[in-house]
Amino acid sequence: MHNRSSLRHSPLCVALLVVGLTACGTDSGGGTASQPTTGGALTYATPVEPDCLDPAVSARDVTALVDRNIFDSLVQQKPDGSFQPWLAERWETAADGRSYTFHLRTGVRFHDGTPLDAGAVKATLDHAVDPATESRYAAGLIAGYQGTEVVDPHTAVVRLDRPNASFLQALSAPYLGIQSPRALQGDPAGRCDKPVGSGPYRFVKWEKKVGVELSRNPDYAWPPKDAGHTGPARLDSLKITFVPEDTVRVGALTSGQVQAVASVPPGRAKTLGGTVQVLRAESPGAPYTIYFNSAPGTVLADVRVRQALRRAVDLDQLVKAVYFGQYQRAWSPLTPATPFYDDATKGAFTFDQAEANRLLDEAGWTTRDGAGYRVRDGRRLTLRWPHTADMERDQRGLIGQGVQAQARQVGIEIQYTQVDQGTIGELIGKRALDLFDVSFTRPEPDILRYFFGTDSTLEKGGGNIFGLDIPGLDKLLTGGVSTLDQAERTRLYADAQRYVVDNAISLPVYVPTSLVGVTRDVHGIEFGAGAYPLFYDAWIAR
Amino acid sequence: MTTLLTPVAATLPRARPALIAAWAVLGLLALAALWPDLLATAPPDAVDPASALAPIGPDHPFGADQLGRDVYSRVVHGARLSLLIGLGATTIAVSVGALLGVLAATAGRTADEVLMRITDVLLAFPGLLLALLVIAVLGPGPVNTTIALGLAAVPGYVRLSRGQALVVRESGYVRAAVVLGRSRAAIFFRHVLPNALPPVLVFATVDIGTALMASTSLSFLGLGPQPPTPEWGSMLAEGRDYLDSAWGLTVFPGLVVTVAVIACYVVGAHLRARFEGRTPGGR
Amino acid sequence: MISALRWLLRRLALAVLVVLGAATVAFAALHLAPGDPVRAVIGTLNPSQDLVDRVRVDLGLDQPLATQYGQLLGRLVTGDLGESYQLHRPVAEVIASEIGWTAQLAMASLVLALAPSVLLAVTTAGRRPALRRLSTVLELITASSPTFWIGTLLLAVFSFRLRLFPAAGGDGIEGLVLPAAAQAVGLIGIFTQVLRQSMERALDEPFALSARARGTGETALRLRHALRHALIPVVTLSGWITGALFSGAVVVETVFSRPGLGRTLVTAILGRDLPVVIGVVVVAAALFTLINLVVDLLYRVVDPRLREQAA
Amino acid sequence: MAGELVSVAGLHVEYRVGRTVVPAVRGVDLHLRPGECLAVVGESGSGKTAIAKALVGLTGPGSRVRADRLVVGGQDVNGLTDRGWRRVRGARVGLVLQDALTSLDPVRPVGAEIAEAVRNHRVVGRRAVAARVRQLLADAQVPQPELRARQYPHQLSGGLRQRALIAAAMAADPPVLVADEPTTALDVTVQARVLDLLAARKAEGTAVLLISHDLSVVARLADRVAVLHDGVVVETGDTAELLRAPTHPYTRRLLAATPTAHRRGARLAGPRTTPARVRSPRPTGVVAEVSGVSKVFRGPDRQPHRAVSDVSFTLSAGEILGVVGESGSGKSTLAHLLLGLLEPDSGRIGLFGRPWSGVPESRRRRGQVQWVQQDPLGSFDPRYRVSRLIEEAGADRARVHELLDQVGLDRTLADRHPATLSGGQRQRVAIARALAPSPEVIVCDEPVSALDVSVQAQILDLFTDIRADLGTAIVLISHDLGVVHHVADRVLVMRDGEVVESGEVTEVFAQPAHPYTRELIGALPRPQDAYAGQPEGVT
Repeated sequence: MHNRSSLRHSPLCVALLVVGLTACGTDSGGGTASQPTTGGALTYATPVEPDCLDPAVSARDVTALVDRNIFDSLVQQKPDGSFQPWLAERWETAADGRSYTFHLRTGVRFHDGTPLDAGAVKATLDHAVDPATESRYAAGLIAGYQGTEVVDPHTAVVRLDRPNASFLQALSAPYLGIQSPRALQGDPAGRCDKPVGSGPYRFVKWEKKVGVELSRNPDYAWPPKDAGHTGPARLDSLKITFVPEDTVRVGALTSGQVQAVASVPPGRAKTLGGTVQVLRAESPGAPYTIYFNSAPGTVLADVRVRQALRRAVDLDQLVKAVYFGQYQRAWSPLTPATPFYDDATKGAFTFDQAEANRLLDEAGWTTRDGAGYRVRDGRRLTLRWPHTADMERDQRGLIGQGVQAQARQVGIEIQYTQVDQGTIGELIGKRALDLFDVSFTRPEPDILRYFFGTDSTLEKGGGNIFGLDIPGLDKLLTGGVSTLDQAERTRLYADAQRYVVDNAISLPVYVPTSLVGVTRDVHGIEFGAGAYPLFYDAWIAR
Repeated sequence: MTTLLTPVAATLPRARPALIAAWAVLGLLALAALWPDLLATAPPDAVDPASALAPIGPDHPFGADQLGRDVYSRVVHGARLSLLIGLGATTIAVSVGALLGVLAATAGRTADEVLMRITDVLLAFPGLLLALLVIAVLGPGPVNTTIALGLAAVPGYVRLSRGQALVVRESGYVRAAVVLGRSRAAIFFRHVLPNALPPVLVFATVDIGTALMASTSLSFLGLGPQPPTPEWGSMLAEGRDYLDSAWGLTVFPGLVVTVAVIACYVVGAHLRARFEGRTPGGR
Repeated sequence: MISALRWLLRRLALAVLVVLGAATVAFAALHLAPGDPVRAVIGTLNPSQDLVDRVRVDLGLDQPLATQYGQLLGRLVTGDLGESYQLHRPVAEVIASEIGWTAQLAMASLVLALAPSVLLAVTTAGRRPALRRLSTVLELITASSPTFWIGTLLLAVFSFRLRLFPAAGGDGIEGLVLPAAAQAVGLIGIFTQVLRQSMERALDEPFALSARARGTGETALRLRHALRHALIPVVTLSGWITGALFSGAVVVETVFSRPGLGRTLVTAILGRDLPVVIGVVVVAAALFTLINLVVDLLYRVVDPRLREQAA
Repeated sequence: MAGELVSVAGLHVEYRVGRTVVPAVRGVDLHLRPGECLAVVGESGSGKTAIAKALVGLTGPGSRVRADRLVVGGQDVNGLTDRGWRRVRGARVGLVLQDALTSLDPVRPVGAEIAEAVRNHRVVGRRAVAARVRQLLADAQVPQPELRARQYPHQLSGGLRQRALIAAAMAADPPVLVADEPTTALDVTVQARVLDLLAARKAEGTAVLLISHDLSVVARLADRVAVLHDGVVVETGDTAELLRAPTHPYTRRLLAATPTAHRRGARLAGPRTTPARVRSPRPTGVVAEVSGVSKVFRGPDRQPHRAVSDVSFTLSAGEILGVVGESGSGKSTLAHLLLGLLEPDSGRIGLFGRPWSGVPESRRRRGQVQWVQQDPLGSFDPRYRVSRLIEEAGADRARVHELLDQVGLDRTLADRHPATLSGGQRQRVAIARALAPSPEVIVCDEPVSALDVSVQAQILDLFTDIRADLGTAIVLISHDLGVVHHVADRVLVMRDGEVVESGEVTEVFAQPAHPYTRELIGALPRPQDAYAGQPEGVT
């Protein structure tokens, strides 16, 4: 969680999930897609800039977006959550789930000419967990990594200290894209600025605050199996520019300065039209959720207060108003695009302020003070909700204000205060907060354990920031990550989702959705598993 | 924006109608600041998702924002903060600045030298940079914005009031008072202070407009008061994304800022002109 | 000559003082501020304690404050501004790559503001009340409109609606026009007022009467005599102007998503990127002192009366 | 009319002030032939400057000029457009203003100003401009014309500036020169040289219209005089004739008010109007003793500069001591030393035998030495009314009224703000305040130099009355030898910080011993010569 912006996701390149929701994928050309052409340059404007282009270091979503073009992974995740070969032609999982043997494809070369071999896999993974790398995300993805054994140039065995059902998903993310071992040996200082992988585009330059420039890798011949074509990418070059202001970014698209933009404000998605169309992809992982601090001794330890809060807020209307119907309202602690998502959670409770009031009265918050807030034993019903501006996206501030205003109507005071990142870290450390909001993109249900696992407290590198200990839930989640049996996992994760909803452990708000605006002459853009666009197949009609 | 002591010249419109209009605007703003409910039609934070981005109409004279809050009522309620910040920042700047400036002018060479060198150092910063630094220390928020803008403007007032105090100290009437045998304290309190401060205060009236503008800029950058507190700068920042669908969200808060600043300038310039016309050598 | 040298030395000493003071102020400010920069650097909410400790040592933040301050000064002397926590690049390099953008914007804004101001002042000073009144009202409106609001309107009209200029990107002259205009608009109001006021004052002086009595024409009088006097207060205002340009840059760079020192600073302050903040503050202070020095020299060129005044 | 360079009939000039129209000049006729000098004399507000400006078509915005006939430089300029006027200005008529520091553009070299006039009328070819400028400066008796042309106004002395200004006015050889108070701000010796220069122009055939408030200047240069009062010429005639036998009462009053040698000590403004309030006992003996006082300042160049050097004198009760000297002679520094505003670097000042200088401020018996400054308004706290100003000096309400009576001011003025009073009234308030602590000595620093002749006369009379009634010693500092000669008993002549000569006024003026004193007195224009036979009746 971290994540500042939705930080992380993992990628996979699957066009998936999304299809079917609206136009998307390859034939973005709206039916006029003719024969793909080669050449041309495409500029993609995105609001956030990477902090480092070494995928093992950075935790940002935008790093995945950029690095996916530069780095290939061992395996690729398909829309259904299963995996298919990429740089690894095939692999075997040990019976105890603690080691994986990868057989590498031949003929793959990194951009610096180094051939791909088992040593590169070892170098990449060792680099990720090396403390000197100061990895902010990749190392956590493969927690339990013990080492890689180079059996022969094309065979690598990766060992884990415990079974990990999400291991392949981790490997499929750009954060663990295979790096050139020669580049990894070079000067560590410049690594953020010189990513060297084997992907369809080569890194050219990164002008800070302006953009990253990539050019086609003419030797490329090893896309994942179900890619739209084989051989080198169709675009001569790809530029990713950084334009934080929504207005400006969209203006740049409509005025034709750029061919594609990330994060079209939902309010503008419908009104754009004309020469522009909007592609959508719902993010997998945890939706944007308000997590409740229900640890013993807190106000929210009382389930009635949690339920009351849920019922006090008209999320249907709120999400619709803020996102113009472009984003779905979320019900489950997992988004629909996540493997093992359980649709049965939908509609589990309704907006009902009368019921909320009843629940609060029942919980003993019966009197009101001068400002109209409920009071019990001389204490006001106050919930502390600190948040930071630099993690804010998607107009979440508006959601916060809406929740705050509606909670007030049933007598709950929410202190929705903006603080800086250091302060929020301290508050979390002291557990001096009642609500916390975040979303997390990763096409993997184990994300639930990250948020709710008894073992996933902040101190242990997890996202259970309140240090909740919910044995019933914990058992389901531990079970889910320890078995490779798909049916078993389906059952366990369905139970887990229902458990969270039934016990009002959190308030899922909306499903983050990638709205990518493209001009009508751009075709072939698909979405990776992290709901970011892929440019390997992209082309521009002339 | 922040660099205090606006060089707005005295050539501002001094026609009666302009002045009356400016006072009327300030009066209206004061009313909005003191008793917003007299003017507003709805509470500023009354969320109504169903009427999000409602167009301008009888229910919503300026339209409704993303959460269905009434923009007009929010603009009305925004007056209190904006005016308080403008007034507060200027008050801080003037009181601290004048105190130090007059002190520098009268407390002897060493104190003067030290104070003025520090002032030189601080004047070498753009005002906004100082304000940003202060906000970096104190954190965002209306009180901190006020302090930040006030402190950022202090060096200018130190210099201004020191200059004024020096002029007065060298004036014929202070020398006349020396010849008459008045004590140092009497001269300081009866002549130097009362004559050095008014020009500084008059300058400050114009600066209220500048401080107001600067505070909305900081809010625009996200360093001002927290939502859902209505504030013109942050309303404009939030509304920017809807410029094509709901232009009222941007246009009205911006317009109010401009009108408020104009009113401050016109009234301030008028006070200044009146003041200068009354002192010898002012004309 | 000697006195001029003494003056220069004094000013240079002051410049050093300013830079040191700036560094001290920024250092103190940021260490006083709440929040832990280490966490801001790491950026994630749940870094392992191990990582936090490592990064803290790496950044030297485990040292006592006095040591850190000493190291800062030591590095400053050698021109080393340290390395950015968040960008992982030397601060000097960051500033070097950003300062050009801001300078470009500042210059363009200045030119865009001065040219029409001079024209307006020269043509309207002391003339035709109607035109002058109209100009006064326009100046007042522009001077009273915050830059972010002007910028937003310019974007809406010229970029989105009319598509005359690009909305983003700093490539070439076209990308510069709107941001520079957004800054210039506010300045025009103030420049014109100041210019016209001093011009009218100059035209009222006996020397203007003398010049007219010599048969000098109105235009020649305005250009040859009055304009030069009018420029003096503009030069005096240079400190204010540079400040306004820098402050404006912070806003304009945000509104137009332009790279530059202003935006870098705001980002760094929000992200508690101490080295970048201190670096920008130090460089800005040094630059300002330098500009003021140049302006003082310029002042002496424009106004010969000052030339004899030593110190 | 033929041969007249200036021929004006029925000239009216009006200014619009707000909604009302104020006439400045009402039906004036003027005639001027080549080589002739006509002086227009009047006090402030009489309309003299409006006439000067009307003759160059520069009365300014909001003004209206009407004339039955308006011929300047031999050309009919009545109703000329600005474009037409431009060909006249400089070429047919030149204008010299007072105070050349502000009349020359401070940011341009002097030569550029003159060259501008040369170019405006294409007097010579482009290449010859520099030489012409040099020549003009040389003609105006500016030494080192080459160097001076490159210098800026502030680098020149007042006299040189005024000459450069004349050179600029004469650049295109206009047949008519209008000089508006050309010598007003200048020291007497410099004044004399500028007048000589104008006289030389006149001798070469230039017609000079001289605007002045100073009859002594007029007497020296003008052939004919027109006396202006309230925008109307009340009397005109041959200079000597008019000064000797003025016919109009206003002219008579004006002449009577001018201090002259042969009427030394006589009342200038007519019989006394204020009641005498005699103090008794009258102080006697030596009041103040100044011995060997020096004061050194450091200039901006850090060079020490002796402002007052080894000055000694005594001051007796009931005595008026005049201190004369040109600007920079140390007069004002001496005043500040006497007032205790400055401490002498060496020497001492004693008051009634007790030390006055070198005494801690708290032990000084303030009030014994009082002060009247040149600019009374600047010496008043702008927030105070008259009564409070005088009360600050230690007077109660009754005393305030008494003092106002004594200086000849109506008691009702006590509640007025000084800014609303006339210049003469303000100076009376300043004197009343100085009298409030019953001082032994009043130091008056240029007390009348900003006042019109008739007002000056009243103030000088007031000094005489005070001395007579109260026996207060007065130190009168002035650059105007006529004033000092008229009222002072003894005089100190200062130059470069030193007293070069001192003694009884009559003796010093009759037989100056020091060459500098001789020069000063020699430079004095002597209107008294012209009207020595003036009837005493007015007195």
